[in-house]
Amino acid sequence: MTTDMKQVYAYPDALTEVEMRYCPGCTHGTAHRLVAEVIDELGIKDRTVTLATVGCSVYAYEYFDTDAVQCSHGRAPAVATGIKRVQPDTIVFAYQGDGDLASIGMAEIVHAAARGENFTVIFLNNAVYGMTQGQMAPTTLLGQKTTTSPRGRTAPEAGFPIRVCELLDTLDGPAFLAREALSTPPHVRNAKRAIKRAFETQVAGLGFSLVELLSTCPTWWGMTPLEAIKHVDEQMTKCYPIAVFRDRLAAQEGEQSAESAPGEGE
Amino acid sequence: MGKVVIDQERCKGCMLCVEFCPKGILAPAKEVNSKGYHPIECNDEDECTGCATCALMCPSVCIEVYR
Amino acid sequence: MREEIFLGGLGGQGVLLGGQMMARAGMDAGLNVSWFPIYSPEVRGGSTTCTIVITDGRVGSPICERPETMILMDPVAANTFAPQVAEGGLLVLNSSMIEQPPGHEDCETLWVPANDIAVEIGNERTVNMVMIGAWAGRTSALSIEGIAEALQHMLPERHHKHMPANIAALERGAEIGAESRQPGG
Amino acid sequence: MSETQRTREFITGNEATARGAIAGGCRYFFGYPITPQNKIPEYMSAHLPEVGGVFLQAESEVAAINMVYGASAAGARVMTTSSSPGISLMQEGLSYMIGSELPCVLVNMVRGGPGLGNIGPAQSDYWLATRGCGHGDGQCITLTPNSVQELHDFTARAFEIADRYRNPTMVLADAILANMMEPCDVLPPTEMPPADRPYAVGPHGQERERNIVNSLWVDFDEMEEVNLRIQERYRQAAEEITDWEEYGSDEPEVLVCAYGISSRVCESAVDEAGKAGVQARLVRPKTVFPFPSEPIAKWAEQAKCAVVVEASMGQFVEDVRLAVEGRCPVELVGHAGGNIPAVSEVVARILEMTS
Repeated sequence: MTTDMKQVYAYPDALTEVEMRYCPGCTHGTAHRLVAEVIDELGIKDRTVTLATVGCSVYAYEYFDTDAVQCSHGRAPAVATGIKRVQPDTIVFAYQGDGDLASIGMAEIVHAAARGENFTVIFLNNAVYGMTQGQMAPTTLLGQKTTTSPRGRTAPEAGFPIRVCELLDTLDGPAFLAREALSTPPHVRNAKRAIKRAFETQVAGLGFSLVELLSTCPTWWGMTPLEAIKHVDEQMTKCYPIAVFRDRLAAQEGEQSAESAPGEGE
Repeated sequence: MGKVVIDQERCKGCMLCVEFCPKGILAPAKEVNSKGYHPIECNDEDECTGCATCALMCPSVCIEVYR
Repeated sequence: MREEIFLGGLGGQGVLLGGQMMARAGMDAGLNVSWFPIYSPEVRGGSTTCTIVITDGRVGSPICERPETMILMDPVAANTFAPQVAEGGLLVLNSSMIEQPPGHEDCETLWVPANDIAVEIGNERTVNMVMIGAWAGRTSALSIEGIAEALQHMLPERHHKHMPANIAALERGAEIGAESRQPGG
Repeated sequence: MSETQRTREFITGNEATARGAIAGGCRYFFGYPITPQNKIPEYMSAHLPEVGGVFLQAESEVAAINMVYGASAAGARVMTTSSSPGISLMQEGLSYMIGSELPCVLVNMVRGGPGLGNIGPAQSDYWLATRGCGHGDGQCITLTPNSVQELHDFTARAFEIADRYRNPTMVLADAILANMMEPCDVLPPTEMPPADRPYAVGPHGQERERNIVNSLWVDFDEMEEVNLRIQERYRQAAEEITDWEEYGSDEPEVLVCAYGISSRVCESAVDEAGKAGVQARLVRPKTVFPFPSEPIAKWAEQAKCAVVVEASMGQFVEDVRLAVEGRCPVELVGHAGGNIPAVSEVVARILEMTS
């Protein structure tokens, strides 16, 4: 039926055939697909190790068709450190949620970033604990109702949301930091660009890279998938502005192109 | 001229592709699939340009696009 | 043979190094040895002790409840530890700092003016060597040459310039120890 | 390991441990400072790079054991060392390593507890080692040296044991053994042949199926299968590496049981008791998991009683009681908090039990 047509969008090679167990409209699936596409485009599948963490994405090792290590809650950056110190040329990425990364694993992410460990973190921020049924996350917005902030998060009770990119941006170690949203086609395209940049940063050996992806949790937000992406665009981005915070690869490329530019110098 | 192939069993009917299809030619099926979701179908194949926006937005990774 | 020796003094008096040197000398003489430190949480100053076992049999416990020999270099160590010396044991006491004879009736005491001798030698950090030399001279458990050689092994290269003073201190101590073996000494 | 190239040196237990690790093929060390074992990471930071290895000071013991997990998943011979409170923090990571069937070596220089405790010697992490190692049905294979030489040799050997049974292996010692100096016939750094680790993650091209290091098994039967495999390895280890030493009379009235530093005290106590006219035999486990029940049962058959000596309040004695199985009364001489049992006390108890 399609013999005369060219396939322009195919199922990524870096994903297994296993059907993802995410709720309808949950953008974990989008993030997985983007990461897999980047792995395919860079041709690094056979030297990539996926670090699955604790949270809804606990089965990431079943979805990504790469070697994988399942990590205890919050410790993926330490596990990644161990792998990379043994195998510097292996491409390692940790797929962490907001509870895993910004709550229980805050020490590990900050120190791995500070050391400039050469691996990539894909950080899904959906402002809620999905797997354990909708409790408050460190990134839950003020006023947001969760099953452990039933009247809405208030600062006196539960403090303020944590901005991970901004926090890590105070460190010298990271080489690439960006926040994107998985809400609309342009944002999703940018998200993929950022993910690719992060992996390229690692391939170039420049150090720690992290992409924060503003994501949805229709189930525990009590919204339809469409309402949820609208919520990302209209509410989450107010607290978590979309930006590329750091891109040392670009800085390096700038230098190189300056060096190779004809007519420059003496 | 394009064509979308939506895996009816993997589709969870989340409607993100429907929302962003520039031609407005995607819609949920009347029937449910084995998981109880109304999978998305293309109801006017001639209109499809193969722009792949639907696949870009699909969290279930169940859309293939040809052009 | 089995020698159980307890060293006690102030941090900085070379208690730990002195003990290590004795044990090392024992090892070099083909004997079984152990050295075990206890020190207060302060890195400098405060009470410092260590225990050495030198034996031709099994060392067994590296900790001695009633050591046969105690080499004590300051009044606090003397007051605290001297009563624990074994019955019929030997106290080697630094008479430059310790005035009252501590310990108990049933032990021998060898007084050594270690600080004074160290000053005479011209290196006040050799107090431990004078004390240990005195013990060696008294008991002949280890030779002065063996102890000096052990020290040479343990001292970092940059401190080897102090070896002559240390050897002099060991020898002066040994003379005092040997004299004390004479009847009426 | 090159037995012929040993050199005799006078070194601390900590240094002997570090050098044993390098002799055992350890090339990766992740750890966090805690007294009384700091000389180990210090030694490793200075000397691992000399043999092409990597030392990294982690931000915590929690991170350290997870770095060990990652390095082991990548196929490395890897170690961490700590002392009691730090080992507590590593429990979850150890459980993950057991569940994922990964080897590593860890050394615990036990200090006085509970809580922050003190930096004195203790044996109160016996349960932590032999019952603990995190949640679930898993344990650390546990070696119990009682001298500087054994710290060196056991640590070197622990890497081979950990590899063979794909399980964390702990060298369980204490603050005295860590700090004391004794002669040690030191092994040279070993050139490690590339280990055969078909389970390790890393670059593989098209040469094999993908490897997944994982301890998540939602299906009960699958999870039980993993457990049975782990238990089978423990059974094998019991057959192959259970080790102990005996000392004293062949016709004992009293069986004395102790491990580690307490066994050194008991050697002296057995001698002293003999002088006082009571024949005693010391059975001193060199491994406590697997536990040498056989010799203990055998001597308990002949002895009037057993005296168990430990620098804890009745942990090790439980395993002795399980081995003795009521053949004779079992008495505990225990101390805690940095104090260790004295020779005189053990002798007194031996004499009291036989009078």
